[in-house]
Amino acid sequence: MLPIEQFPVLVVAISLLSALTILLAGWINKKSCFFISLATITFQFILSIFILHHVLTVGTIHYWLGGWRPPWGIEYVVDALNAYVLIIILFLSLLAAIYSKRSVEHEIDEKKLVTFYTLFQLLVTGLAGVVVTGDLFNMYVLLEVCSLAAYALIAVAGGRALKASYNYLVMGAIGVCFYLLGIAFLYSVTGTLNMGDMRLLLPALYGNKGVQLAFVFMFIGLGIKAAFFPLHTWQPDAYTYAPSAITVIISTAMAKASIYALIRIIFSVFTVDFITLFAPIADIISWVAAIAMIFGSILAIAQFNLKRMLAYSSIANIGYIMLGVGLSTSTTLGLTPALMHILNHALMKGCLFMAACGFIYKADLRDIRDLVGLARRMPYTCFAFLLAALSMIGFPPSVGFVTKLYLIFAALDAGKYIFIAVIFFSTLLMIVYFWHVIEIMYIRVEEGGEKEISVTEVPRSMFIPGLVLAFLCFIVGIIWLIGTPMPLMDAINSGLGLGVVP
Amino acid sequence: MIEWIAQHIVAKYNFWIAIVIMLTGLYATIAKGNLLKKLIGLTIFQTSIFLFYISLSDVGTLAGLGLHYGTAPIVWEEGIHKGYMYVNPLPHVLMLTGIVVSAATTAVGLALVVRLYEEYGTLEEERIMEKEMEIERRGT
Amino acid sequence: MSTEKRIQERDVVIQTIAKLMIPFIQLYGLYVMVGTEGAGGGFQGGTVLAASFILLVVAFGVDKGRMKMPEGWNAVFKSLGLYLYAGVGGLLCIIFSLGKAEYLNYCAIPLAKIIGGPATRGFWVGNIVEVGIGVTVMAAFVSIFYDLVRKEEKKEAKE
Amino acid sequence: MKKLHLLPTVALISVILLGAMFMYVVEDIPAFGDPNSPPNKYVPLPISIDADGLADSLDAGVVPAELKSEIAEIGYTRENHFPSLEEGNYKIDKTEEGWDVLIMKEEKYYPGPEKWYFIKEELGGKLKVYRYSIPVRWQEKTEEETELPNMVTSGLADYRSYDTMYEEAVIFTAAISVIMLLRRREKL
Repeated sequence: MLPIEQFPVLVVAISLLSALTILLAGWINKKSCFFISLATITFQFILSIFILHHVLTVGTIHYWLGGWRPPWGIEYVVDALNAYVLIIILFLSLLAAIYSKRSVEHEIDEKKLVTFYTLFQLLVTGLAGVVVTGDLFNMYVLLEVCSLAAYALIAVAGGRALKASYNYLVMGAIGVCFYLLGIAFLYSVTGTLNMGDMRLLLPALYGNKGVQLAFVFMFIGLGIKAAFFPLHTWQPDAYTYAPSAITVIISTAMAKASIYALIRIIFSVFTVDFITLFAPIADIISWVAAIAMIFGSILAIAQFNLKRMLAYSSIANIGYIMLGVGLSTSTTLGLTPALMHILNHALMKGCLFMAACGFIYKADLRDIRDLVGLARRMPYTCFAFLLAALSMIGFPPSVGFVTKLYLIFAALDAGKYIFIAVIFFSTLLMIVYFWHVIEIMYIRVEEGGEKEISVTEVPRSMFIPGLVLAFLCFIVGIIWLIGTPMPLMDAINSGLGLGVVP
Repeated sequence: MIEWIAQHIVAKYNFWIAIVIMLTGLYATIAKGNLLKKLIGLTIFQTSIFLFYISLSDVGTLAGLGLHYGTAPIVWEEGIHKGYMYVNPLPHVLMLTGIVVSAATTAVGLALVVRLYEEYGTLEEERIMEKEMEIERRGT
Repeated sequence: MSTEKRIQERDVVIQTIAKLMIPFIQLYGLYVMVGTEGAGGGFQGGTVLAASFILLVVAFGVDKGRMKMPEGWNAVFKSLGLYLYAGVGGLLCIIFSLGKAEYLNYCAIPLAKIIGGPATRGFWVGNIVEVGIGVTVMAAFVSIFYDLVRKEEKKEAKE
Repeated sequence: MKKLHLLPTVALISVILLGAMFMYVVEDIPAFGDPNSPPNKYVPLPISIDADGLADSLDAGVVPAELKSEIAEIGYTRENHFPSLEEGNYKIDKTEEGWDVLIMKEEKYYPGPEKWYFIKEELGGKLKVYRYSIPVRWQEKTEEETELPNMVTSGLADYRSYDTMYEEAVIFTAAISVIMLLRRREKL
C-alpha cells in the first residue's frame, strides 16, 4: 500500500483528534483553539491536494478500513468526484476559519470560544467524512456529525437563531431519517451497504418497488439537507440568524457536501439507467430546479435583509446545480455544468456572505436600505461584494458567466430550449436584486436626513478572505474558459457513466 | 384476497407495526404546535425505523410452529445442534449506532427547547412567532 | 427553608437506598461494559454507569453529585474515550506498521507478534475499544444531564 | 373566526401519502423471519443457465466458463476490486442444497478461504447463483478472526469499527453542543 492511500482516512481522523485536542487545550489557553483549528484545516487542505493529484495520475483509491474487504467492512472510495468536492469543501472551510477569528470574538461570549472551535472542527470532520466515504451507513453517521454541529453552531447566536436552529433540527432529523429508511429498503433487498457493491446488485432489482421507494426517500432526505426547492423552508432563517463564520461555512461547504451526497446517490448507487428507465426522473428534477431558480430569485427581490436576500439567492443557485443534474442524462456535457456550479457557487456565495457579515460586524447594518454610500467607508469589502455580485449576474469572464454558458450549451444539446428562457429570466431577476444593492452602495448619495454612519474597514483577517474569493471568481472563470480542468470533468463523467448519449 | 392478506399483512406484520408507529411520529412532528411534543414525535419516528431494521434481522419462521428459531448472535455450540440459528447481527450493530445518533439529536433538541423557553417564556410555536413579530416591529 | 434543604430532609429513604444501590449499579455497568462473553458492550455499560450518576443526582441534588463527578473530569473523560479509540487504536496501527496497515487494523499492533492476530483483536476490542466507548458515553450522558438539570435549579434559586 | 389549521392538514396529507407509498411497496419487502432473505443469508444474482454438464463440472471442483463469464458480466471482476474466479484461487464445497464457492481472501492478515457464491440447481434444471451477504461471514468467522464470542461486539467494534468511532463522535458533539448552549459558568 502506498503511504498516499492513507491520506483520505487521515483527512477525517486527524480532524476528529484535533477537535478533542481543542477541547483540552482550550482549558489551558483559550487563544490556542483558533490556531489549532486553523493548522488542522490547512493540513487537511494540503492532504486533499495530494489526494486529487494521486487520483488523477494513478487512479481511484480503495481503502479497506480495519483491513476488512468491502462487503464485510467499510470501504473508502476516492475517485475524481470525491477529490474535487473535498478540495472545494476544505478550501472554503479554511477561509471560513480565517474569517472566524475576529468575527467570533465580536459575536460570541469569550467563555464559549473553546466549545465553538471544537464544534467547528467537528463540523469540518463531518463534511470531509461525508465526501470521502464509500459506504451508505457511514455517510449517514457522518451527515449526523456535521448536522448536529451545525444545529448548535447556528443556535449559539441566541435570540431568533434559536428558533431557526430548532426548525433546522426538526427538518434535518426528518431528512436524515428518510435517508436511513431508504438504506433500510435497499438493505432489505440487496443485503449490502457498500455503494460499489450495491451498484452492481441493483440493476436486476430496478423493478423492485422497495428500490424505487428507497430512491424517493433518499432524494427527499438529502434534498432537505441541501435545501432543494420545496424542502428549503428551514434555510432562509438559518442562514440569516447564524453567526457570520457559520453562515459562510454552512452556505458554502455544507450545502455542497449535501449536493455531493445527492449526486453520489443518484449516479453512483442508482446509476443513469435507473433514472431514465421508469419515470422521467431527470425531467422532473429539471423542472423543479427551474421553478426553484425563479422562485428563489423572486423572493430574493422582496427581501430587505441582506443576509436573507442572499439566502433566497442560494435557493435559486441550488436550482442551477440541480438543473445541471437534471440535464446531465441527455447531453454529452454530462454533469460538467453542475460540477462547475458547485465550485462557482461556493466561491461567489462565500464572498457575498463574508461581505454581508462584514457590514454587520462593523455597524450592525442588516438592512439593504442602510448601506447608502458604504463604498467610500469600507472600500475593500464593498469591492469584494461588487465583484462577487457581478459574477453572480454573469458578467464575463466570471464564474457565473461560465456556469450559465455551459448550462445553455447543455440545454441546447439536450434540445430543451425552455430552460434557456428560464436561465435568461432568472438572470434578469438576479440583475434586479444585485443591482439594487450595488446602486445603493456605490451610486446613491446620502441625503440630508440620513443617519450618519461612521464606519471604517473591517479587520484585515476578515476582508482578505473575501477579496481572495472575489478575485478567484474571475480567475477561476478564465481557467474554466481556457479548459484546464476539463480532463478532471471528463474523468468524473466517465466514472459515473455520463456524457455518452446514445 | 385472503392469500394476499396472509402473505403481505400477516406474514409481514413487523413492517406494518413499524409503519403505523412511524406515521404516528411523523404526524406529531409536523402537526403539533408544542415544541416539546414535536421532539417527542421525532423520537417516535426515529425509533420506528430502528424497529424496522431490527425486525429485518430475525430468522425465526413462525416461531412456535416452524422449523427455525432465531437466537442471540453469541457463539453457542450447543444451541446450533438443537436447531437454533443465530439472528443477523448486522442490523443490531447499525441500530446501536442509530440509537446513539437519535439520543444525541434529542439531547441537542432539548437543550434548544430549554433555551427557547428561557427566551420566550412559552413553548407554543404560535406564541413564539407572535413574540418574534413583536420584537421585529419594535426593532424597526 | 430553601427547596433544596426541604427535599433533602424528606428523602432519607431514597438516599439510603441510593447509597446502597449505586455501587452495585456501577459494578454491573462495569461488568456489562467489559464482559464480552455475553450480551452487552461499551455503549450499554456506559449508559448503566451514567444512570448510576443520575440516580446520585436525583437522590442527593446536583451539587453533591458534582462533587463526586466534577465537570472537569467529565470533559477529560469524554475526550479520553475517543483518544483511546481513534488515536491509540487507529493511528498507532498506521504508525507501527509504517503506513502498510489500514486504519483501525489492530493486527498491526506489536502485541500481535506475541499473542497472535485474532487474540490481539479480541483483547483490544474487549478491553480498550469497549472501555473507550463506555467512558465517552458515560461522560457525555452525565454532562448532558447536568446541563439540562442545572438551569431549573438556578431558576428555583432565583424565585 | 378560527383560522385554518394549516399544519395538521399538511401533516395529514403527508401521512396519507406516505401510507399509500408503503402500501405500494409491501409486496416486495422480504417476509418477517425469512432465514434465506438477502439481508440474512444470500442475494440472488440475475444468472440462470441450463445445468446439464455444468453440474458435473461443479462436482469435480471447477467453476464452468459459462458461469464465470456470467459472473464477470455483472461486474464482479478484478477491475471492480472483487475477487476473481481464477484457477487455484477458489475451491468448491458440495453441500446438500448446492455448491458453495469458497474464495481466498485478499486481506493481508486473514488469507483463508471464505464463502462467496452459492450455486443451486433449481427445479427446471437451471443453475441459480447467489452471493453470500454480510452476516454469513460474521457468524462463521468471528471466533476465528477476533476471538470474540459475541458477534454484535465484534461487528460493532471490529468489522464496522469505523462507524462506531463516529458514533462516539456524534455523542461527543451532542455533549459539547449542550455545554455550549446551556452552560454559563466560567469553565469551558
